[in-house]
Amino acid sequence: MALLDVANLSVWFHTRNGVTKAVNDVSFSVDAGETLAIVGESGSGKSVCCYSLLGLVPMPPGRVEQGSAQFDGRDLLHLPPRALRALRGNQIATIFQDPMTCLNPYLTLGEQLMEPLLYHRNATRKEARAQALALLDEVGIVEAARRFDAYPHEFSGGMRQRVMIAMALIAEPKLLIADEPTTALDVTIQAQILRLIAELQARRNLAVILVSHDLAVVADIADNILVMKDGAVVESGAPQTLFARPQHPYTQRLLAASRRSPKSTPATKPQRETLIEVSALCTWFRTSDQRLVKAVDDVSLELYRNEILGVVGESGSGKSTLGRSLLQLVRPTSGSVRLRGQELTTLGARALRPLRRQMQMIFQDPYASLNPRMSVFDALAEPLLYHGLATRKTVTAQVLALMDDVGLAHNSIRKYPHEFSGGQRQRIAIGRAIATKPQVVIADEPVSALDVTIQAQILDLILELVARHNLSLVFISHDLSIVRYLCDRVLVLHHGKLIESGTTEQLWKHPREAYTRELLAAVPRLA
Amino acid sequence: MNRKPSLPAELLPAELLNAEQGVSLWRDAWLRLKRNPMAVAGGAVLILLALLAVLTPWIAPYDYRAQNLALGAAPPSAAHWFGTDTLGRDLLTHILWGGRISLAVGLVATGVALVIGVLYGTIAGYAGGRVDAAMMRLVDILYALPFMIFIILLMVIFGRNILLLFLAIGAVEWLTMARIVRGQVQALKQQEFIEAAVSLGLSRWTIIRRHLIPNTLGPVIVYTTLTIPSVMLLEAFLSFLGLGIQPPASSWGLLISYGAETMEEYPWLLIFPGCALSLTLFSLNFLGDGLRDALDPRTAKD
Amino acid sequence: MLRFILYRLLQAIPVLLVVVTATFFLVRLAPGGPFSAEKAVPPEVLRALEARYHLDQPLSAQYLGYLGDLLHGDFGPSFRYPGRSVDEMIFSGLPTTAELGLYALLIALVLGTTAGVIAALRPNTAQDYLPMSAAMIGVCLPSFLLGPLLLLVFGVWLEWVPVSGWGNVPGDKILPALTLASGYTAYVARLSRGGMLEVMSQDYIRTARAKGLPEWVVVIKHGLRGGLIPVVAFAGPAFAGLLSGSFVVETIFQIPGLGRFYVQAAFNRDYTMIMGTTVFFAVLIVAFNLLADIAAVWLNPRLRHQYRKPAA
Amino acid sequence: MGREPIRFCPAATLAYHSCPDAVAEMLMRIAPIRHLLLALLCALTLTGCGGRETRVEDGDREQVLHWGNGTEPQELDPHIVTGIPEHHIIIALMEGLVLKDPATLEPIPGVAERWEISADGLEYTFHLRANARWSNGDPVTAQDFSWSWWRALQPSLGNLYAYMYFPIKNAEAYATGKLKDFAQVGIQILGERTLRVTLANPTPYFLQLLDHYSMFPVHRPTLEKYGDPSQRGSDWTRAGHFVGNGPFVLKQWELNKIVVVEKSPTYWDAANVKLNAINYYPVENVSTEERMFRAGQLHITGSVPPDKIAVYRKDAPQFLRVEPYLGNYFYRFNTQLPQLADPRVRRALAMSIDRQQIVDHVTMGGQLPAYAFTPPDTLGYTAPPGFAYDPEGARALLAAAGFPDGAGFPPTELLYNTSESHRKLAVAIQQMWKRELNIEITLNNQDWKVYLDSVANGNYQIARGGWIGDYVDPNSFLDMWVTDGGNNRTGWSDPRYDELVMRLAPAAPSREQRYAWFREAEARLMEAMPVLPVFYSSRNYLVQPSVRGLPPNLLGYPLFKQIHLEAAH
Repeated sequence: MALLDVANLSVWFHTRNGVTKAVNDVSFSVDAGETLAIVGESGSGKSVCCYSLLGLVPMPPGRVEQGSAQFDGRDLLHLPPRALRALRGNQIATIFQDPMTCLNPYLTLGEQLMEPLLYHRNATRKEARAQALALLDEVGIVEAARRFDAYPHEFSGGMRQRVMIAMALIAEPKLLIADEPTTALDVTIQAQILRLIAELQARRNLAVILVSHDLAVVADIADNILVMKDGAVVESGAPQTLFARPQHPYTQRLLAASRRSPKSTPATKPQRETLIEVSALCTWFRTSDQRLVKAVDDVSLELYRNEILGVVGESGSGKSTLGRSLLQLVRPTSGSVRLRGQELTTLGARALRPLRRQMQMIFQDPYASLNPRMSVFDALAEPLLYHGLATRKTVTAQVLALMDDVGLAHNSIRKYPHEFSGGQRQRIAIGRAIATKPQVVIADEPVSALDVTIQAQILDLILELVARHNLSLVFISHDLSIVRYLCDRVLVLHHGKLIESGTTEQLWKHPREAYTRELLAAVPRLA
Repeated sequence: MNRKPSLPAELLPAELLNAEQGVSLWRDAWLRLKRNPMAVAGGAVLILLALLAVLTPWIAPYDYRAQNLALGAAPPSAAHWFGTDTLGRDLLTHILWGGRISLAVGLVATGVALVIGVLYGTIAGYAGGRVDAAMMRLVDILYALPFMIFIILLMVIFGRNILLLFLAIGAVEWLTMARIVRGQVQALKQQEFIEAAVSLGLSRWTIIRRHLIPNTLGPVIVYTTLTIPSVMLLEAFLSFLGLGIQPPASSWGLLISYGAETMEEYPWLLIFPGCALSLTLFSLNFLGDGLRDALDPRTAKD
Repeated sequence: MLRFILYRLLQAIPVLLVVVTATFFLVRLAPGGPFSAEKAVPPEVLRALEARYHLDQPLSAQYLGYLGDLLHGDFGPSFRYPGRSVDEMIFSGLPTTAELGLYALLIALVLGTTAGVIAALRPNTAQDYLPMSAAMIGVCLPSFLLGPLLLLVFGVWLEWVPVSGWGNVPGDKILPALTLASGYTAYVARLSRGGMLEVMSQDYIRTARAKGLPEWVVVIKHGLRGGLIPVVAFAGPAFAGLLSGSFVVETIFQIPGLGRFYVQAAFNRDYTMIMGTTVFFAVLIVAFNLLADIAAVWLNPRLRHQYRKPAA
Repeated sequence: MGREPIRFCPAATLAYHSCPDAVAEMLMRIAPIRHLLLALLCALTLTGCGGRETRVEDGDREQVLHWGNGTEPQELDPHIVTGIPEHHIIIALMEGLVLKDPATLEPIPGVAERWEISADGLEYTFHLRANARWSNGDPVTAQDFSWSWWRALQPSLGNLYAYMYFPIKNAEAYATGKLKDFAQVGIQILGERTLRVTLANPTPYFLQLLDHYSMFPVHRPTLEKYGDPSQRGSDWTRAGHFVGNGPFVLKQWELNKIVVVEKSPTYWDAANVKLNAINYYPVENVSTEERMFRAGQLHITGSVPPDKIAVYRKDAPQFLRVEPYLGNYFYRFNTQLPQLADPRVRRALAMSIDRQQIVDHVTMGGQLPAYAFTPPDTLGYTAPPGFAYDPEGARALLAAAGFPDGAGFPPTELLYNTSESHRKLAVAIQQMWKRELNIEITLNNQDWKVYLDSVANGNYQIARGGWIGDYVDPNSFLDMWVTDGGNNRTGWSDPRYDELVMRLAPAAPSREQRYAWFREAEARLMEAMPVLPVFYSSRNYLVQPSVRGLPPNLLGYPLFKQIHLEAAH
């Protein structure tokens, strides 16, 4: 008998608009010391499957239609709420995807860390604190005692995820459910966190359910893999067999998406016409406590026509600030930015406005970068009408044409951003960026919030649009595998400084700097 | 409750799903509003009240000046459905006539406050820095100036004028509105879609009009529905002081304040105008909630 | 933080100066002097009175004289109550009004937040509609109506509480505080409902639930703090308003507070009293806006780093 | 001794009979479950009679009178204050030469145990009683009066009632600064306890003036201790500082809360003072005051909400007092306006008001319809009616003045100060004018001070006014309408009227002759009608049955030393 034995689990959502079978007849089991990976894209039901075990699915509209989940001899699906609550955080712990939003910003980390002990073990605060400090140490938080009373916002994303892990493990659970624990993190941090989970599992003989959209991520640590699509298991097995002989087309697609090839040699050599010329650009901030942050420090670069230039670096390396400084969304402290010879840094807001048409941006978060109260039509029509690229009569046709360009169905013209998936939203954002027929597009991590399969689609869309519209693209990313797939040249930023640059293949094969090598090593690879 | 991607988004009415025409937020809101029964009921009641107000000169059972001193305050009867006041005037007639004033004041004065407050708050919040500090200190100053003196001066300088009343009330009520909107805008302007709008090359005014203001509507509508009752009661207070309407004309606020004085002796003088006011406010509230939800394409939130 | 407070206090100086100046000249523009009465005042008496209060001097001299006194904390003598100074009257009424305002604020916060939280836990059900409708009634019932109504029921009919007074008999503070709080309670209820709805849909609430915390801990400890932020932004200016708006309640319940002076001074054209209460009120507004901002920072640790002192 | 205080519960009687009745009536129309609700209401009201002793019951036992006193006293300095609430407190704390019998308003001895009046009525000699004492034990002397009156006449003090002294020879000249030497004012100290006052004219009501607080003595050492006696702003009137010579001493004065006076041991007639203390409550809101009375917190109120009078009259008449009052209610005409310049128009407006209806159904407080200006039986003077309610005649007059059936009558505005009762009356009269004369009068209300300013500057068309006599004599009502009189404000002027009131009446050899001059004057006033009398005032207030020794009088004047409390059996 395994630690957790799930049989024929079905969870359906009953809404006014009908029934959605989020999880349909799923069975699996996991034993102590084992890792089960559930892989699938957003909406495949992998998260609902886990949350239903914990009673965290909102009911209504959700309902467990059938099945059983034997955990330690008890059926989780039929436990009264109080008994289930006693198990949660105690026997079964959870790590969530986004450590930025999953920690309570109003409570200290220490307080949140101690809570499972205080409520499940009736520990005194003193005991709980001692135990929490020891655990923080174990998950690699240095100076834990000093930072015990710090608030989440004072920590980086990786640190927060370590805290989340500590919080999950503090009550010494038997089963750990990790729902996309690394998706929101940089590749380098991702590797560290995965290693940490593996270590802790070995040390404590944990059962782990690892939920992810990326096969590459789970490849190394999973004992068993479950591939889900549309609420059902399409394939399962050990990684070796699964990777070697994927049976289901969906699994094959997932694998393909995770195995990115280097960029094929461009059909046309980029012309050596300089579009943007940046020299000695510095963008410094003074925080309100008067500390000086040199977000971009003495960076010089050129962007040529029809080129895709990658900018890589970790969070905080200044790559986003560089992108915004190019567009004058953030005013640089010194240095110059020239768009086809026109100096931008000295222009006033009004004078810049007509030039903005030629330089557009695609933002990382397709949720935040679209006005929630503007329909697709509004969002796409606005730049067209504002810049006089369309008239009231032609605007609908032009918007529809743009939607064709970015692969959105015509009947979604009146929908609002929240009605779309992340990938579709990014398509809208891309459509908005190319609506003004720009020459330069700056894409700031446009796919890092998306599932791998969607990432592939969006990247292909970008490549296609670059070719079709003769765009020059600055592509900002922390993921070298994507950069390799997409870019002609790459710049590496570290602490605001440009430390290395070169063509993509050159950099990939012969990195000069240790930091670049570190970045490369962190990229998860499928065997 | 956590919202997961697997939960299908609140689906739109069928006519929207299949359309390939772009329409404005307002038209969409209207279509959504029509599907909210409480909001529709609220709106229907308001339209009915507005209709009654417009038709009052023809449907009021009595001349609003007609007195019957000998009758005095009489409880509801067949001749006077809502009873009569202490001068023997028909209460129903006065509620009908008073509705004209109260509805007009409620809507116009709140409208004035809404326009000034939203614009001022948005500009202050969006500009930030010194401009914001200066603008908000001006709000502080206006808060602090003695209201009574302000009213007395208005009365003396401009005489009695119903438009003046609207202005005076609007001039007071916009302050809080401006504060609320400013807070909203400060949070909104950090969001990426504003940055996106800047990078599209939109002018500041366009950004304020198209991107900021529509996103402040939720709290603004909630506050507006709370403002209308206080505006109506403020009207009564100012009319009592002599700024505003003069007897024998009346308003709901005035009727209620007179009714409050005699609630023990002649409760109907309080109950009926009170019901009229409450009915309006509840309708407004339901309509406001519906409107707020309709204007927010995402799921309903307060 | 200290820098921030100092900066805001510095801003208060021009605010107060403008308020003082504007009020000083506005009150003198209003027709009807402080000494007019139904029975005609003989001209020689009027002259004597004006000389006594320096009203016969040029306006500029009066203004500068007033500013000078103000710097010494001297609001001058009341015109209406010749034996009393404005300072004395303000400080005699202040403790009562402050106490009343404080109770009302507490009631508004406790009742309003409770109603808002209850409503937000099950939006669009009876559990939501009921407290929110009650809140709406709270807005509809102005204090000049609610006060007498409560008094009639609990004071006159049931005789549970006295019908007037403040601090004479235990229990006589309940009704005034309730009356003053009613409108504000409604606002707080709506605001906290909105705030809680927002917060309870956050990811960290799911985390708290996944930790197996009892639901009340989830709501109170993890939810309430964030949900209260809009309430705090409202409560600062509202409390200043509560103090000045207590006029009606003080009159109905026969409470010796400050609110009555604030309103009556204007009607009596008691220039010094108008100035005194207005300056005092302006100080309150500045102070409470500042307090609300500080409270917001206290509630929301993310704002704290903005105000932290630079490390040495 | 050992008598159990008998509980008296006005709340139950009243509440049961009045309000729930109205509510019940309501319910019967709208609710089928009325019996249940009625029962519930009755249960609610009847629970009223349990529990603790009320303040009134406690007061009855302790002889402490709880007095509803209107507003917070502005001051307690008799030479500065002007209001009725201050009056009620000061007459408990101080005493003039002469008191009034509260039943007849005839002068009775106060500090002066007797006095002589010269045959020509110009010289008054007062003999002060030997046992008159200040509350600190000092004797009250003729010097005290002389100094106090000197002080009251100091221009710098801004005494609004300085004109009360003007019958005294040269007092007016001194008070207005025309005369610098106080010795020439007709006040002479003939001895420690003898004071002679010389008048400019024989003034039949002079003894009454001596009971006005503006002529009360003040304690010189105390005033000089706390500041300049000739300036305002001294705090000698605070509890602990105050030294008076009345039956009570000031114990406590808390702003907007309470004034407490206690029986004075040094008062010459202390043996006859029955109350141990009086608590004055500054209750501005009449509804609050009425609730306090009903809940047993007050022995006596200053007024009754007009809408409650009928209820009390019907259900609890034992509490209600309705008494005539030395005051009237009128509308001033701005006689400078073209449409109001014609006396026929003014008389038409006066004759078209049905005053009986107004006092019966609008004011409802026992007021009397007024067809002349001076209230009837003012010290034996009753003016003949100057006109009658005659809509027909009014229409004829208006037509004769050029406005047949109101045609062409310009829009005219009636001004009143902000108040519910003024509003109600104005609305009723507006409608009567519309009905009888077919003229449109608009209403305008202004804040009190703005209204005063408008009326004083003639910036009105028709304005509401009211007058309360300072003393019981027709002069108090008639001398205000002389040409350019400070309180005239109508622009009306009649040389014969001035002569009658200013010259002939003061010098009249007999009361009959004097009243005859007044009657002629008043007839001229009503003929010209610069002022439209509406009604003669009344005082409506509530008194607990335990209050004794409070007879009705025209001035609403209580003699506190006669009042005592006797709990009902």
